[in-house]
Amino acid sequence: MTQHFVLTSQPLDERAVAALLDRDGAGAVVTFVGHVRAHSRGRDVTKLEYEAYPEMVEGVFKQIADEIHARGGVIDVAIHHRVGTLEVGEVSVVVAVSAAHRSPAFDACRYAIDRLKQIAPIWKKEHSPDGAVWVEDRP
Amino acid sequence: MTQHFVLTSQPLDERAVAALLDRDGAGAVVTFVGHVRAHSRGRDVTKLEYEAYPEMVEGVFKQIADEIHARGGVIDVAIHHRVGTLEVGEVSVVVAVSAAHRSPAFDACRYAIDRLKQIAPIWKKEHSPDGAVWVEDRP
Amino acid sequence: MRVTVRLFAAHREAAGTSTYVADLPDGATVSDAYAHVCASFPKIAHRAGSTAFALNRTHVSGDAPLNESDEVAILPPVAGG
Amino acid sequence: MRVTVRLFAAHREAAGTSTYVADLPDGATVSDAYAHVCASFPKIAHRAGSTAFALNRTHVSGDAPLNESDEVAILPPVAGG
Repeated sequence: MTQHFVLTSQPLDERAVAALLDRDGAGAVVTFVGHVRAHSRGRDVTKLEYEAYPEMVEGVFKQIADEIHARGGVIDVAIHHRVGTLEVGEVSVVVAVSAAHRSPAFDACRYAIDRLKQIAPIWKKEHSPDGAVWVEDRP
Repeated sequence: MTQHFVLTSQPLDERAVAALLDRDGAGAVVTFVGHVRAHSRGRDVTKLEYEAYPEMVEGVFKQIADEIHARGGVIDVAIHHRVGTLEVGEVSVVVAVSAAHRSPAFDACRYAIDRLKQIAPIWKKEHSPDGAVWVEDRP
Repeated sequence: MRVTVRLFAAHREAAGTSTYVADLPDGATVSDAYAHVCASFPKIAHRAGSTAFALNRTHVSGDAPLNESDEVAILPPVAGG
Repeated sequence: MRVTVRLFAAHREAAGTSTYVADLPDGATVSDAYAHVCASFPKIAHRAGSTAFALNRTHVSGDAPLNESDEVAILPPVAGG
Protein backbone atom coordinates (compact mmCIF):
# COMPACT_ATOMS: atom_id res chain seq x y z
CA MET A 1 0.00 0.00 0.00
CA THR A 2 1.77 3.11 -1.13
CA GLN A 3 -1.22 5.22 -2.17
CA HIS A 4 -3.19 7.62 -0.05
CA PHE A 5 -6.59 6.73 -1.56
CA VAL A 6 -7.22 3.05 -1.96
CA LEU A 7 -10.11 0.66 -2.56
CA THR A 8 -9.02 -2.92 -2.03
CA SER A 9 -10.34 -6.41 -1.47
CA GLN A 10 -7.36 -7.11 0.79
CA PRO A 11 -7.51 -6.72 4.59
CA LEU A 12 -6.73 -3.19 5.77
CA ASP A 13 -3.87 -2.38 8.11
CA GLU A 14 -4.51 0.83 10.03
CA ARG A 15 -0.88 1.35 10.95
CA ALA A 16 0.20 1.02 7.32
CA VAL A 17 -2.37 3.65 6.37
CA ALA A 18 -1.19 6.04 9.10
CA ALA A 19 2.41 5.36 8.04
CA LEU A 20 1.65 6.76 4.58
CA LEU A 21 1.02 10.20 6.03
CA ASP A 22 3.39 13.08 5.63
CA ARG A 23 4.19 13.81 9.27
CA ASP A 24 6.68 16.59 8.80
CA GLY A 25 5.59 19.14 11.37
CA ALA A 26 2.79 16.90 12.60
CA GLY A 27 2.08 16.99 16.31
CA ALA A 28 -1.14 15.00 15.92
CA VAL A 29 -2.29 11.97 13.98
CA VAL A 30 -5.94 10.95 14.32
CA THR A 31 -7.08 7.62 12.90
CA PHE A 32 -10.61 6.31 12.44
CA VAL A 33 -11.07 2.57 11.96
CA GLY A 34 -14.48 1.15 11.06
CA HIS A 35 -15.25 -2.43 12.04
CA VAL A 36 -18.09 -4.73 10.98
CA ARG A 37 -20.53 -4.95 13.88
CA ALA A 38 -22.32 -8.14 14.90
CA HIS A 39 -25.57 -6.22 15.32
CA SER A 40 -27.03 -3.50 13.17
CA ARG A 41 -30.39 -1.81 13.38
CA GLY A 42 -31.87 -4.59 15.48
CA ARG A 43 -30.60 -7.45 13.34
CA ASP A 44 -27.82 -9.99 13.82
CA VAL A 45 -25.20 -9.56 11.15
CA THR A 46 -23.32 -12.61 9.90
CA LYS A 47 -21.26 -10.84 7.24
CA LEU A 48 -21.19 -7.76 5.07
CA GLU A 49 -20.70 -7.46 1.35
CA TYR A 50 -19.25 -4.16 0.13
CA GLU A 51 -19.64 -3.19 -3.50
CA ALA A 52 -18.17 -0.06 -5.08
CA TYR A 53 -17.87 1.87 -8.29
CA PRO A 54 -14.13 1.33 -8.31
CA GLU A 55 -13.23 3.66 -11.17
CA MET A 56 -14.88 6.52 -9.29
CA VAL A 57 -14.09 5.83 -5.62
CA GLU A 58 -10.51 6.98 -5.47
CA GLY A 59 -11.43 10.26 -7.16
CA VAL A 60 -14.10 10.83 -4.52
CA PHE A 61 -11.61 10.09 -1.72
CA LYS A 62 -9.24 12.58 -3.33
CA GLN A 63 -12.07 15.12 -3.54
CA ILE A 64 -12.77 14.67 0.19
CA ALA A 65 -9.08 15.25 0.96
CA ASP A 66 -9.11 18.35 -1.27
CA GLU A 67 -12.13 19.68 0.64
CA ILE A 68 -10.23 19.13 3.89
CA HIS A 69 -7.10 20.87 2.64
CA ALA A 70 -9.25 23.81 1.49
CA ARG A 71 -10.44 24.19 5.09
CA GLY A 72 -6.81 24.39 6.20
CA GLY A 73 -4.81 23.28 9.22
CA VAL A 74 -4.12 19.75 7.98
CA ILE A 75 -0.90 18.25 6.65
CA ASP A 76 -2.02 14.99 5.07
CA VAL A 77 -5.02 12.69 4.64
CA ALA A 78 -5.21 8.98 3.73
CA ILE A 79 -8.40 6.99 3.13
CA HIS A 80 -8.53 3.24 2.51
CA HIS A 81 -11.75 1.25 2.06
CA ARG A 82 -12.32 -2.45 1.74
CA VAL A 83 -14.63 -4.17 -0.76
CA GLY A 84 -15.88 -7.74 -1.00
CA THR A 85 -17.12 -9.98 1.79
CA LEU A 86 -16.21 -9.01 5.37
CA GLU A 87 -16.73 -11.02 8.52
CA VAL A 88 -17.81 -9.52 11.84
CA GLY A 89 -14.91 -7.60 13.43
CA GLU A 90 -13.05 -7.00 10.18
CA VAL A 91 -11.96 -3.51 9.22
CA SER A 92 -14.03 -1.86 6.48
CA VAL A 93 -12.44 1.59 6.40
CA VAL A 94 -9.41 3.46 7.73
CA VAL A 95 -9.10 7.26 7.67
CA ALA A 96 -5.87 8.83 8.93
CA VAL A 97 -5.08 12.54 9.21
CA SER A 98 -1.91 14.35 10.27
CA ALA A 99 -1.86 17.97 11.42
CA ALA A 100 0.33 20.28 13.46
CA HIS A 101 -2.32 20.42 16.20
CA ARG A 102 -4.97 18.06 17.49
CA SER A 103 -8.09 20.10 16.89
CA PRO A 104 -7.87 20.27 13.07
CA ALA A 105 -6.75 16.62 13.02
CA PHE A 106 -9.91 15.51 14.85
CA ASP A 107 -12.12 17.81 12.79
CA ALA A 108 -10.67 16.62 9.49
CA CYS A 109 -10.81 12.92 10.36
CA ARG A 110 -14.45 13.23 11.36
CA TYR A 111 -15.25 15.28 8.27
CA ALA A 112 -13.60 12.66 6.05
CA ILE A 113 -15.60 9.72 7.40
CA ASP A 114 -18.86 11.71 7.48
CA ARG A 115 -18.31 12.84 3.90
CA LEU A 116 -17.28 9.36 2.76
CA LYS A 117 -20.58 8.01 4.06
CA GLN A 118 -22.43 10.78 2.20
CA ILE A 119 -20.82 10.69 -1.22
CA ALA A 120 -18.49 7.72 -1.80
CA PRO A 121 -20.04 5.33 -4.35
CA ILE A 122 -19.93 2.32 -2.05
CA TRP A 123 -22.80 0.04 -1.08
CA LYS A 124 -23.22 -2.53 1.63
CA LYS A 125 -25.32 -5.68 1.78
CA GLU A 126 -26.03 -6.92 5.27
CA HIS A 127 -26.35 -10.66 5.64
CA SER A 128 -28.31 -11.96 8.62
CA PRO A 129 -30.09 -15.18 9.49
CA ASP A 130 -33.27 -13.54 8.10
CA GLY A 131 -31.73 -12.87 4.70
CA ALA A 132 -29.68 -10.16 3.03
CA VAL A 133 -30.55 -6.51 2.42
CA TRP A 134 -28.80 -3.56 0.81
CA VAL A 135 -28.37 -0.89 3.46
CA GLU A 136 -29.73 2.53 2.55
CA ASP A 137 -29.61 5.96 4.10
CA ARG A 138 -27.28 4.99 6.85
CA PRO A 139 -26.65 8.00 9.09
CA MET B 1 1.77 -3.72 27.32
CA THR B 2 -1.32 -5.35 28.69
CA GLN B 3 -2.73 -2.45 30.71
CA HIS B 4 -5.15 0.19 29.59
CA PHE B 5 -3.47 3.05 31.48
CA VAL B 6 0.28 3.14 31.18
CA LEU B 7 3.16 5.53 31.80
CA THR B 8 6.35 4.16 30.31
CA SER B 9 9.86 5.15 29.28
CA GLN B 10 9.64 2.67 26.39
CA PRO B 11 8.58 3.70 22.85
CA LEU B 12 4.82 3.62 22.34
CA ASP B 13 3.14 1.46 19.72
CA GLU B 14 -0.23 2.86 18.69
CA ARG B 15 -1.49 -0.39 17.26
CA ALA B 16 -0.65 -2.26 20.44
CA VAL B 17 -2.63 0.32 22.42
CA ALA B 18 -5.64 0.05 20.10
CA ALA B 19 -5.35 -3.75 20.28
CA LEU B 20 -5.95 -3.60 24.05
CA LEU B 21 -9.46 -2.28 23.53
CA ASP B 22 -12.55 -4.31 24.08
CA ARG B 23 -14.07 -4.21 20.59
CA ASP B 24 -17.07 -6.40 21.19
CA GLY B 25 -19.85 -4.50 19.48
CA ALA B 26 -17.45 -1.76 18.35
CA GLY B 27 -18.11 -0.28 14.95
CA ALA B 28 -15.61 2.53 15.49
CA VAL B 29 -12.12 2.87 16.92
CA VAL B 30 -10.61 6.37 17.06
CA THR B 31 -6.95 6.76 17.91
CA PHE B 32 -5.03 9.93 18.73
CA VAL B 33 -1.24 9.83 18.47
CA GLY B 34 0.84 12.78 19.66
CA HIS B 35 4.26 13.31 18.11
CA VAL B 36 7.14 15.56 19.17
CA ARG B 37 7.21 18.53 16.78
CA ALA B 38 10.40 20.11 15.46
CA HIS B 39 8.97 23.59 16.09
CA SER B 40 6.97 24.85 19.00
CA ARG B 41 5.83 28.38 19.76
CA GLY B 42 8.40 29.89 17.41
CA ARG B 43 11.37 27.88 18.67
CA ASP B 44 13.28 24.99 17.13
CA VAL B 45 12.93 21.92 19.30
CA THR B 46 15.82 19.48 19.49
CA LYS B 47 14.27 17.12 22.03
CA LEU B 48 11.66 16.94 24.77
CA GLU B 49 11.99 15.69 28.30
CA TYR B 50 8.80 14.41 29.90
CA GLU B 51 8.59 14.11 33.67
CA ALA B 52 5.61 12.71 35.56
CA TYR B 53 4.29 11.94 38.99
CA PRO B 54 4.22 8.24 38.19
CA GLU B 55 2.34 7.02 41.26
CA MET B 56 -0.52 9.37 40.37
CA VAL B 57 -0.64 9.33 36.56
CA GLU B 58 -2.36 6.02 36.01
CA GLY B 59 -5.07 6.93 38.49
CA VAL B 60 -5.69 10.17 36.60
CA PHE B 61 -5.89 8.29 33.29
CA LYS B 62 -8.38 5.93 34.91
CA GLN B 63 -10.36 8.93 36.20
CA ILE B 64 -10.51 10.36 32.67
CA ALA B 65 -11.80 7.03 31.36
CA ASP B 66 -14.39 6.94 34.16
CA GLU B 67 -15.56 10.43 33.19
CA ILE B 68 -15.92 9.23 29.59
CA HIS B 69 -17.88 6.14 30.59
CA ALA B 70 -20.17 8.32 32.72
CA ARG B 71 -21.02 10.31 29.59
CA GLY B 72 -22.00 7.05 27.89
CA GLY B 73 -21.79 5.62 24.39
CA VAL B 74 -18.25 4.28 24.68
CA ILE B 75 -17.07 0.69 25.03
CA ASP B 76 -13.43 1.04 26.05
CA VAL B 77 -10.64 3.59 26.53
CA ALA B 78 -6.86 3.12 26.64
CA ILE B 79 -4.31 5.86 27.38
CA HIS B 80 -0.53 5.41 27.19
CA HIS B 81 2.00 8.19 27.81
CA ARG B 82 5.73 8.24 27.42
CA VAL B 83 8.23 9.74 29.88
CA GLY B 84 11.94 10.47 29.57
CA THR B 85 13.79 12.02 26.65
CA LEU B 86 12.03 12.03 23.26
CA GLU B 87 13.49 12.99 19.90
CA VAL B 88 11.58 14.91 17.24
CA GLY B 89 8.96 12.70 15.59
CA GLU B 90 8.69 10.25 18.50
CA VAL B 91 5.30 9.39 19.96
CA SER B 92 4.56 11.01 23.33
CA VAL B 93 0.97 9.85 23.84
CA VAL B 94 -1.58 7.42 22.41
CA VAL B 95 -5.30 7.55 23.23
CA ALA B 96 -7.57 4.88 21.73
CA VAL B 97 -11.35 4.61 22.13
CA SER B 98 -13.81 1.98 20.91
CA ALA B 99 -17.54 2.62 20.58
CA ALA B 100 -20.51 1.21 18.72
CA HIS B 101 -20.72 4.37 16.61
CA ARG B 102 -18.25 6.93 15.38
CA SER B 103 -19.64 10.08 16.97
CA PRO B 104 -19.12 9.06 20.61
CA ALA B 105 -15.75 7.54 19.66
CA PHE B 106 -14.51 10.86 18.26
CA ASP B 107 -16.00 12.84 21.15
CA ALA B 108 -14.46 10.57 23.77
CA CYS B 109 -11.02 10.45 22.17
CA ARG B 110 -10.91 14.22 21.96
CA TYR B 111 -12.21 14.58 25.50
CA ALA B 112 -9.51 12.21 26.77
CA ILE B 113 -6.58 14.08 25.22
CA ASP B 114 -8.01 17.49 26.18
CA ARG B 115 -8.53 16.31 29.74
CA LEU B 116 -5.11 14.66 29.90
CA LYS B 117 -3.51 17.97 28.98
CA GLN B 118 -5.56 19.69 31.70
CA ILE B 119 -5.09 17.38 34.66
CA ALA B 120 -2.50 14.65 34.14
CA PRO B 121 0.54 15.31 36.38
CA ILE B 122 3.04 15.35 33.51
CA TRP B 123 5.53 18.08 32.63
CA LYS B 124 7.57 18.77 29.55
CA LYS B 125 10.93 20.46 29.13
CA GLU B 126 11.59 21.76 25.65
CA HIS B 127 15.20 21.72 24.56
CA SER B 128 16.20 24.11 21.79
CA PRO B 129 19.47 25.64 20.61
CA ASP B 130 18.64 28.63 22.88
CA GLY B 131 18.37 26.49 25.99
CA ALA B 132 15.74 24.44 27.80
CA VAL B 133 12.44 25.57 29.33
CA TRP B 134 9.62 23.88 31.18
CA VAL B 135 6.47 24.34 29.14
CA GLU B 136 3.53 25.86 31.00
CA ASP B 137 -0.13 26.44 30.21
CA ARG B 138 0.02 24.69 26.91
CA PRO B 139 -3.44 24.84 25.28
CA MET C 1 -26.36 8.07 -29.35
CA ARG C 2 -25.09 5.19 -27.32
CA VAL C 3 -24.01 5.53 -23.70
CA THR C 4 -22.73 2.96 -21.24
CA VAL C 5 -24.85 2.64 -18.11
CA ARG C 6 -23.34 1.32 -14.87
CA LEU C 7 -25.60 -0.30 -12.27
CA PHE C 8 -24.79 -1.11 -8.66
CA ALA C 9 -26.06 -2.94 -5.60
CA ALA C 10 -29.87 -3.46 -5.66
CA HIS C 11 -30.07 -2.02 -9.18
CA ARG C 12 -27.41 -4.40 -10.45
CA GLU C 13 -29.18 -7.35 -8.87
CA ALA C 14 -32.59 -6.29 -10.19
CA ALA C 15 -31.20 -5.82 -13.71
CA GLY C 16 -29.06 -8.94 -13.62
CA THR C 17 -26.18 -6.97 -15.09
CA SER C 18 -23.70 -4.33 -13.95
CA THR C 19 -23.29 -2.65 -17.34
CA TYR C 20 -25.45 -2.17 -20.41
CA VAL C 21 -25.52 0.09 -23.42
CA ALA C 22 -28.51 2.40 -23.85
CA ASP C 23 -29.46 3.94 -27.18
CA LEU C 24 -30.83 7.42 -26.52
CA PRO C 25 -31.96 10.30 -28.73
CA ASP C 26 -29.70 13.28 -29.25
CA GLY C 27 -30.16 15.85 -26.51
CA ALA C 28 -30.89 13.19 -23.87
CA THR C 29 -29.90 13.90 -20.27
CA VAL C 30 -28.76 11.75 -17.36
CA SER C 31 -32.37 11.62 -16.16
CA ASP C 32 -33.40 10.26 -19.53
CA ALA C 33 -30.81 7.50 -19.16
CA TYR C 34 -32.24 6.69 -15.74
CA ALA C 35 -35.78 6.54 -17.20
CA HIS C 36 -34.41 4.20 -19.86
CA VAL C 37 -32.92 1.96 -17.18
CA CYS C 38 -36.22 1.79 -15.30
CA ALA C 39 -38.13 1.03 -18.48
CA SER C 40 -35.63 -1.64 -19.53
CA PHE C 41 -35.55 -3.36 -16.13
CA PRO C 42 -39.01 -3.17 -14.56
CA LYS C 43 -37.72 -4.60 -11.26
CA ILE C 44 -35.85 -1.32 -10.70
CA ALA C 45 -38.23 1.10 -9.01
CA HIS C 46 -37.85 4.72 -10.16
CA ARG C 47 -37.04 6.78 -7.09
CA ALA C 48 -36.29 10.32 -8.08
CA GLY C 49 -35.41 11.67 -4.65
CA SER C 50 -32.95 9.04 -3.44
CA THR C 51 -31.01 8.23 -6.60
CA ALA C 52 -27.82 10.07 -7.53
CA PHE C 53 -25.90 10.08 -10.78
CA ALA C 54 -22.37 10.20 -12.08
CA LEU C 55 -21.31 11.11 -15.58
CA ASN C 56 -17.87 9.91 -16.61
CA ARG C 57 -17.11 9.23 -12.94
CA THR C 58 -18.07 12.63 -11.59
CA HIS C 59 -21.23 13.41 -9.63
CA VAL C 60 -23.79 15.31 -11.72
CA SER C 61 -27.44 16.27 -11.46
CA GLY C 62 -30.10 14.65 -13.61
CA ASP C 63 -30.23 17.48 -16.11
CA ALA C 64 -26.62 17.01 -17.26
CA PRO C 65 -26.58 16.48 -21.05
CA LEU C 66 -25.15 13.27 -22.52
CA ASN C 67 -22.76 12.75 -25.39
CA GLU C 68 -21.87 9.71 -27.47
CA SER C 69 -19.84 7.09 -25.53
CA ASP C 70 -20.44 8.71 -22.13
CA GLU C 71 -20.47 6.52 -19.03
CA VAL C 72 -23.55 7.16 -16.89
CA ALA C 73 -23.77 5.65 -13.39
CA ILE C 74 -27.04 5.23 -11.52
CA LEU C 75 -26.16 5.48 -7.80
CA PRO C 76 -28.65 4.16 -5.26
CA PRO C 77 -28.28 5.50 -1.69
CA VAL C 78 -24.69 4.84 -0.64
CA ALA C 79 -23.63 3.06 2.54
CA GLY C 80 -19.85 3.11 2.69
CA GLY C 81 -17.78 3.30 5.85
CA MET D 1 3.48 16.27 62.08
CA ARG D 2 5.71 15.15 59.27
CA VAL D 3 4.54 14.95 55.69
CA THR D 4 6.38 13.95 52.54
CA VAL D 5 6.45 16.65 49.88
CA ARG D 6 6.90 15.74 46.20
CA LEU D 7 8.34 18.31 43.80
CA PHE D 8 8.34 18.22 40.01
CA ALA D 9 9.76 19.91 36.94
CA ALA D 10 10.87 23.52 37.60
CA HIS D 11 10.16 23.10 41.33
CA ARG D 12 12.28 19.98 41.52
CA GLU D 13 15.14 21.69 39.72
CA ALA D 14 14.89 24.83 41.87
CA ALA D 15 14.86 22.77 45.06
CA GLY D 16 17.54 20.36 43.91
CA THR D 17 15.42 17.49 45.20
CA SER D 18 12.26 15.64 44.19
CA THR D 19 11.19 14.69 47.71
CA TYR D 20 11.62 16.16 51.15
CA VAL D 21 10.02 15.83 54.55
CA ALA D 22 8.31 18.89 56.00
CA ASP D 23 7.60 19.28 59.69
CA LEU D 24 4.30 21.14 60.07
CA PRO D 25 2.09 22.11 63.02
CA ASP D 26 -1.05 20.15 63.73
CA GLY D 27 -3.98 21.51 61.72
CA ALA D 28 -1.75 22.45 58.80
CA THR D 29 -3.26 22.38 55.30
CA VAL D 30 -1.89 21.66 51.86
CA SER D 31 -1.41 25.42 51.34
CA ASP D 32 0.68 25.51 54.48
CA ALA D 33 2.86 22.76 53.04
CA TYR D 34 3.26 24.80 49.87
CA ALA D 35 4.25 27.89 51.90
CA HIS D 36 6.78 25.70 53.72
CA VAL D 37 8.21 24.59 50.37
CA CYS D 38 8.56 28.18 49.16
CA ALA D 39 10.20 29.24 52.41
CA SER D 40 12.58 26.28 52.37
CA PHE D 41 13.60 26.74 48.73
CA PRO D 42 13.68 30.46 47.93
CA LYS D 43 14.25 29.79 44.24
CA ILE D 44 10.68 28.48 44.04
CA ALA D 45 8.39 31.43 43.37
CA HIS D 46 5.03 31.24 45.19
CA ARG D 47 2.36 31.36 42.51
CA ALA D 48 -1.02 30.82 44.08
CA GLY D 49 -3.11 30.85 40.90
CA SER D 50 -1.17 28.45 38.73
CA THR D 51 -0.11 25.79 41.22
CA ALA D 52 -2.24 22.71 41.88
CA PHE D 53 -1.95 20.15 44.62
CA ALA D 54 -2.40 16.45 45.23
CA LEU D 55 -2.81 14.76 48.58
CA ASN D 56 -1.99 11.07 48.67
CA ARG D 57 -2.13 11.03 44.85
CA THR D 58 -5.53 12.68 44.46
CA HIS D 59 -6.12 16.26 43.36
CA VAL D 60 -7.18 18.50 46.26
CA SER D 61 -7.58 22.22 46.89
CA GLY D 62 -5.18 24.13 49.11
CA ASP D 63 -7.45 24.03 52.14
CA ALA D 64 -7.35 20.24 52.45
CA PRO D 65 -6.16 19.30 55.96
CA LEU D 66 -3.01 17.23 56.41
CA ASN D 67 -2.36 14.22 58.59
CA GLU D 68 0.82 12.56 59.79
CA SER D 69 2.68 10.70 56.97
CA ASP D 70 0.60 12.20 54.19
CA GLU D 71 2.16 12.64 50.76
CA VAL D 72 1.64 16.18 49.43
CA ALA D 73 2.50 16.99 45.81
CA ILE D 74 3.07 20.51 44.54
CA LEU D 75 2.01 20.50 40.86
CA PRO D 76 3.21 23.31 38.62
CA PRO D 77 1.21 23.89 35.41
CA VAL D 78 1.07 20.58 33.59
CA ALA D 79 2.03 20.01 29.95
CA GLY D 80 1.34 16.38 29.10
CA GLY D 81 0.26 15.11 25.73
